Amino acid sequence: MSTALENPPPLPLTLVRATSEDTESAYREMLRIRRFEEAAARAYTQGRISGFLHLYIGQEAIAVGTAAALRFGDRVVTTYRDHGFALAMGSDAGQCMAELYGKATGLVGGVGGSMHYFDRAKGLWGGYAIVGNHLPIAAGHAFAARYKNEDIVTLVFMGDGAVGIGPAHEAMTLAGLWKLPIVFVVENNRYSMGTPLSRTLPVEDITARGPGYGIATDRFAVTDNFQVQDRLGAAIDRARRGEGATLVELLTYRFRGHSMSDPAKYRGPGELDSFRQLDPLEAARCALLNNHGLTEAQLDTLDDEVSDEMAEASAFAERSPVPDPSHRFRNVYVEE
Amino acid sequence: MSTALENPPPLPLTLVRATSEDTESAYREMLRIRRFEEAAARAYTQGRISGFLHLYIGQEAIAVGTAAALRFGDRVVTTYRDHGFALAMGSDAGQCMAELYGKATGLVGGVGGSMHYFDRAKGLWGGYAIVGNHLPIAAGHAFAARYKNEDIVTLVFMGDGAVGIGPAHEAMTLAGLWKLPIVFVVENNRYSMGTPLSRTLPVEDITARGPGYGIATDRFAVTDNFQVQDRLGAAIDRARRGEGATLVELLTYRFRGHSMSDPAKYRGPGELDSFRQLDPLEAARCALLNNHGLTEAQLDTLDDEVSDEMAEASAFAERSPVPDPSHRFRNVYVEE
Amino acid sequence: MPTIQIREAIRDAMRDEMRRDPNVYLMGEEVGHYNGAYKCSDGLLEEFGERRVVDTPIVETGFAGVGIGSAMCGLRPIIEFMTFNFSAVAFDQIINNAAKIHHMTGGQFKVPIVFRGPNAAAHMLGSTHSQAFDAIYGGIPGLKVVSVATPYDAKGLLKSAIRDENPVVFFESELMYSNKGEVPEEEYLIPIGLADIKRSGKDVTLITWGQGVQLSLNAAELAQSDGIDVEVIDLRTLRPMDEGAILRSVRKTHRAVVAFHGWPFASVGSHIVDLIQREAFDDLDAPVLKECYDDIPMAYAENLENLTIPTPERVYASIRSVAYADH
Amino acid sequence: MPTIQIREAIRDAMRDEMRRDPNVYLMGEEVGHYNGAYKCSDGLLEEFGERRVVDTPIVETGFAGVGIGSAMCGLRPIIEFMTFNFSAVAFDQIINNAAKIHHMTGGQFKVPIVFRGPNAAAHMLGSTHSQAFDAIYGGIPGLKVVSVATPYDAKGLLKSAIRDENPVVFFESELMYSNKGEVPEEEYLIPIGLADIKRSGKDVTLITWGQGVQLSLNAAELAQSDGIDVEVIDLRTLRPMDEGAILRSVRKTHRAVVAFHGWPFASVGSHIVDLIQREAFDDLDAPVLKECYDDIPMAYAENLENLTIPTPERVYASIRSVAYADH
Ligand SMILES: Cc1ncc(C[n+]2csc(CCOP(=O)(O)OP(=O)(O)O)c2C)c(N)n1
Ligand SMILES: Cc1ncc(C[n+]2csc(CCOP(=O)(O)OP(=O)(O)O)c2C)c(N)n1
Ligand SMILES: [Mg+2]
Ligand SMILES: [Mg+2]
Repeated sequence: MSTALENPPPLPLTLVRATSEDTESAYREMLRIRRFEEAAARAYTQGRISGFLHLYIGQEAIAVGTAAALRFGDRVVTTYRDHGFALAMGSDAGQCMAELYGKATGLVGGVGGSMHYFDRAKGLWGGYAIVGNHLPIAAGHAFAARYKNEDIVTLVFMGDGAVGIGPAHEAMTLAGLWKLPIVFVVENNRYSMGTPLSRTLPVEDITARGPGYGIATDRFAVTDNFQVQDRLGAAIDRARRGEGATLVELLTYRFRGHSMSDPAKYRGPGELDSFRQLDPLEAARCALLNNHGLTEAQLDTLDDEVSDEMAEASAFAERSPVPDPSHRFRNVYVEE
Repeated sequence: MSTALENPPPLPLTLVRATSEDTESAYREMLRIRRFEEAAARAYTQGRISGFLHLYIGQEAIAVGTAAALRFGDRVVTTYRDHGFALAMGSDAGQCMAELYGKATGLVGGVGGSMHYFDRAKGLWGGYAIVGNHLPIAAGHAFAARYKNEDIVTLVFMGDGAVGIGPAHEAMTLAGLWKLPIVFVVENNRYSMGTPLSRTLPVEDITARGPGYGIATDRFAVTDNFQVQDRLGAAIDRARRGEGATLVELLTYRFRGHSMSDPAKYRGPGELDSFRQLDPLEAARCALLNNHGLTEAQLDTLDDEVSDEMAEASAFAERSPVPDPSHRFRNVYVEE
Repeated sequence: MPTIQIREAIRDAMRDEMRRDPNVYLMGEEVGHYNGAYKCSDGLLEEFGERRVVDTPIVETGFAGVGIGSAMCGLRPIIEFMTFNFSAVAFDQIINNAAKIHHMTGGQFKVPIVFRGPNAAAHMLGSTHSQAFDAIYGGIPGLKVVSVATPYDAKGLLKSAIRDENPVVFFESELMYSNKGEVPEEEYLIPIGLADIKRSGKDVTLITWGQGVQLSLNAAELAQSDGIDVEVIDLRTLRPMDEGAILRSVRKTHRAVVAFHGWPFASVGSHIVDLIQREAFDDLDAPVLKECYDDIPMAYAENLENLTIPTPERVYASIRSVAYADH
Repeated sequence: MPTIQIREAIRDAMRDEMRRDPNVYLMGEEVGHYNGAYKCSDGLLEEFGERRVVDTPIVETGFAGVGIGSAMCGLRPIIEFMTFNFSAVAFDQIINNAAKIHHMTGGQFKVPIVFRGPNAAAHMLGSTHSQAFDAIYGGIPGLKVVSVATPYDAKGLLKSAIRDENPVVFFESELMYSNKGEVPEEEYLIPIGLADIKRSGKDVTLITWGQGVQLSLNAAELAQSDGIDVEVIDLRTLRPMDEGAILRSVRKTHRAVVAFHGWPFASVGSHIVDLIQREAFDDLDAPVLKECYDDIPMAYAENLENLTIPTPERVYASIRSVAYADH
């Protein structure tokens, strides 16, 4: 497990090379996710949101880099830790927040909650809560693209804890056998709930499984959104060219507990702080200040704008109506 | 896929090096399995046996080599293609045949049939019919040996068609993670039912999966029982020394269809004949005749003895009673 | 009308629908080059090729999930389980994805998929290969569940299942694939959710489906021979259930028996008994009885299996009992 | 008697049995270093170490199978499912291996194992995390199924389950883990298969278990307030079921309602209704009614979830109905 550094690292090249505009908008997108989740966390502790709430804070660069690497029409499938992808891919923050509140105006009408964000128009194909069971589903999306001869790539994300479960194996087996246009991305945030990698992985390098499936691999520690965009972009292109699937392992870290109920006592001493120094959001912020000449004041304004958006999202969720009682019978079957 | 040769190959070294006694007894054991199954096949076509009947003919050297490599107390877990292991490990041919007939004197009292041979005293721990679902069970046997600090190794066999299914992945993940004293053996007989490897395996070399689980591997085309005994013996020793699991792929071939109902029309032209030339039973026969100076007459006598044993086994099955009607309620729960 | 086997009716239904809609495809183990373990897809690979008749490795969770994921994209997969016993390793995909995706996505996605294959006991296959999944899938909201007993019903209902916008679990039987019956040349559909009176009678209502249908008709014959006129209702669909057909008949006969292949506890049979006593309590002249498997794993031995599975005689005894014929 | 929470009663039962028998061990996700996702194994790792309190990766089929395989070797595993919703991915191991191995090996092997964890809906967890598996596992011969509602019952029954020679599915609930009750210091066992009358009454029999128990006691209070005296029977074990306790009560009250957390179709509730009308037909003065979840996937939204789950008021309405209190 790549241990973190004492002092902030020099800015990653991929970040340094990016334009001011790209860096600023990426920073804004990452900040939107963080502020959204901070607002959600507050609402949760105030009892306005219930159920499970899994925060993405610390991993935002992955969703933002992914969104930038996709083409319109491409599909993203992920786990219950799905807020980041929704916001990065363009879902409305108000609808996202309303879903957490279980309101009729939510992304899926309040029936799904935090774990089941789906926004088809934006390319977000969910939002699944049974570990690993979305991987065959994603392989099915890729199968359909091939069947219909559509130029669509499916990206499916999973946690480090999901790689041992059977459905992951079966999905990768079929993707390798059928050379499906799909990218399997492991967001290795070092823990599955309270369990560190050392108690879940027989081999530290998850991509060592690739050769068994005949699929390409890539593995790296996430430094910034542009790096993610480039590296995932290469895997997406490979899939688009008809060269089959790739298994990508991203080393990342979550700054919050597994879910709101987890105090995360299992971290090593200083572990959290050292990883905070690698926070891609902070890196982007440094780049804007040091390399692109933005001022603290400008960044404060940007932050205010984002915070206002999220305050409005919360207000929207608050004032939205709960679903009509009759709606619980909706969508059990397709109403023809 | 190693293609077969035009003419019988020179005798394999492992076979040549074996003593007359060992060669003769191994030949006898392999012949017992073959004659047993030929008798079973006849009974099946005569309607005396029903259900599924999966023959092991062509793969006998694996069971015989395995039995010789085991220590008393070691455990063998296999699939529905289990007659060979039972006979090689010392189960009574009469009881085995009676099980096929669904008789009270069968190995498990007639409740299991061909697919569920279990003979605990002989180290045969089954006999499972759901593809792959015996692999976690076998890992559990290995877990128990470790837990109780017993010097016991578990060998678990699966077909080439089983390596893609989730339970195989989960069992190997746990075996690798916990360094369990177990050997996973794939009997690659080139087909899962009517489907050739090319339509089931993303990568031809099944042992390419080993590194992903952090378990050792071995892979070879089966030439004779002694070779199997040596190579599996090495994996068993590794497990016994506490060095963890091994994944072994054995390239073999079944001369009959998947089950009695399968005409096996899917074989390539000449495929069956070319593999027959590699029949380990025939190799042992040649060795006895050419290297150990046995005469055709002696081998005929041996064959007669074995055939008599199987005729008696069939007669025993025939004359055995069916289970008492009340026995269907037995063993649903443990009678305390 | 031509007389064909159930396996041919199933094949014809799939062929018709695949010709009609390019988004319909068949996937499973041995469905293509082997033409199906029970030959229900004979000739389909030849006609439609490997793109639409897809042989899979033995990965039920994998290909069930691929089917579901492809259905979300507008395809209409037919997933064959070699037998429903093997759906147990794909259970999560069926109950948590197929059954719930339309609901949990707020209607953004549909899952028009058919899971089909033989269900319940065949002959001497042992405990793991002889299970009925009627109650298990019947109990899951979001699924539709069909169980057929004749070539005519098999073809008409499978075509409807393939066109249905919802996930449909479609039960067949190894024991019935060779059963013959008349099937019209011309196109027809049988709506999901409609029971069929396979024999009309006035004294006792015998409710059944799947392997229970022939069993029940035989039992009705026995009853007729001593003057009890039995009405045999073939549910054909378990979910949604044609409750009206059941209740109409019971209100006429005041007596009912349920006969089916499956275990008794929390069964579809229990559900039907519950329904009748709740909705027709005052019409009942006798308790409703069930005839089904003994509540035990199926043994391989032929004599034990035959004792575990309901016989016409056993069903007939229950008919006599509800008719108080022995008083 | 000390008053403790259900989670403590469960922990104490496991600790007692692990102290008593070195072959008993606990395995599952987060059971060790995290002390259990719901803290039901608090302190066990500290006392027994990693050999006997085993944290696993997320591989339910894998560790369920390892548990079964180890039980065949004489160990007595307690397998914790973080919730039973996740047992769906281990379904085949439970129904085809745990439930059938003793039978299919002709009695050569036993599988003394406990699968335990929370079952049915908690609070706002959505459709995949709110399912009741009572009917699904209750329907499988070879399994025993227990469902507890009080600390006293939880401890006494879990100890019996751990000592049982058969596979036992043991249902708990996130919603009840903090419920308190008195539990004696000294050793006691509650036999599997015995119901408990949680409230005696003479007018209506209310049969329930698990999350339904408190619901039913509350409904009984409502009924009492307008003079209907309800007897509340907590089954505690679903398989084998204490049919005698149910029938004795119904023969006394002539009226029955079944209240539980779960879907209605082919449910344990249906089974109980079937049982009562079959065995006590002439004693019944009214149809037996069920109160349970609506037949739909559970929505996340709090108001929809509350409407889907039976309330004391809904159960009370059924009580009034079977008592013809509205006539
Ligand atoms: C099959 C299954 N088992 C258990 C759970 C409970 N669970 C939810 S998330 C989680 C941990 C997953 O960790 P990881 O895969 O690393 O993803 P992360 O939460 O770190 O993003 C567990 C055990 C589940 N949802 N599904
Ligand atoms: C989960 C599951 N799916 C399907 C089957 C039906 N089936 C039985 S054997 C078999 C083929 C297995 O082939 P392989 O693993 O190569 O073993 P072999 O028969 O060649 O020894 C299939 C598909 C099954 N028993 N279990
Ligand atoms: Mg993780
Ligand atoms: Mg094979």
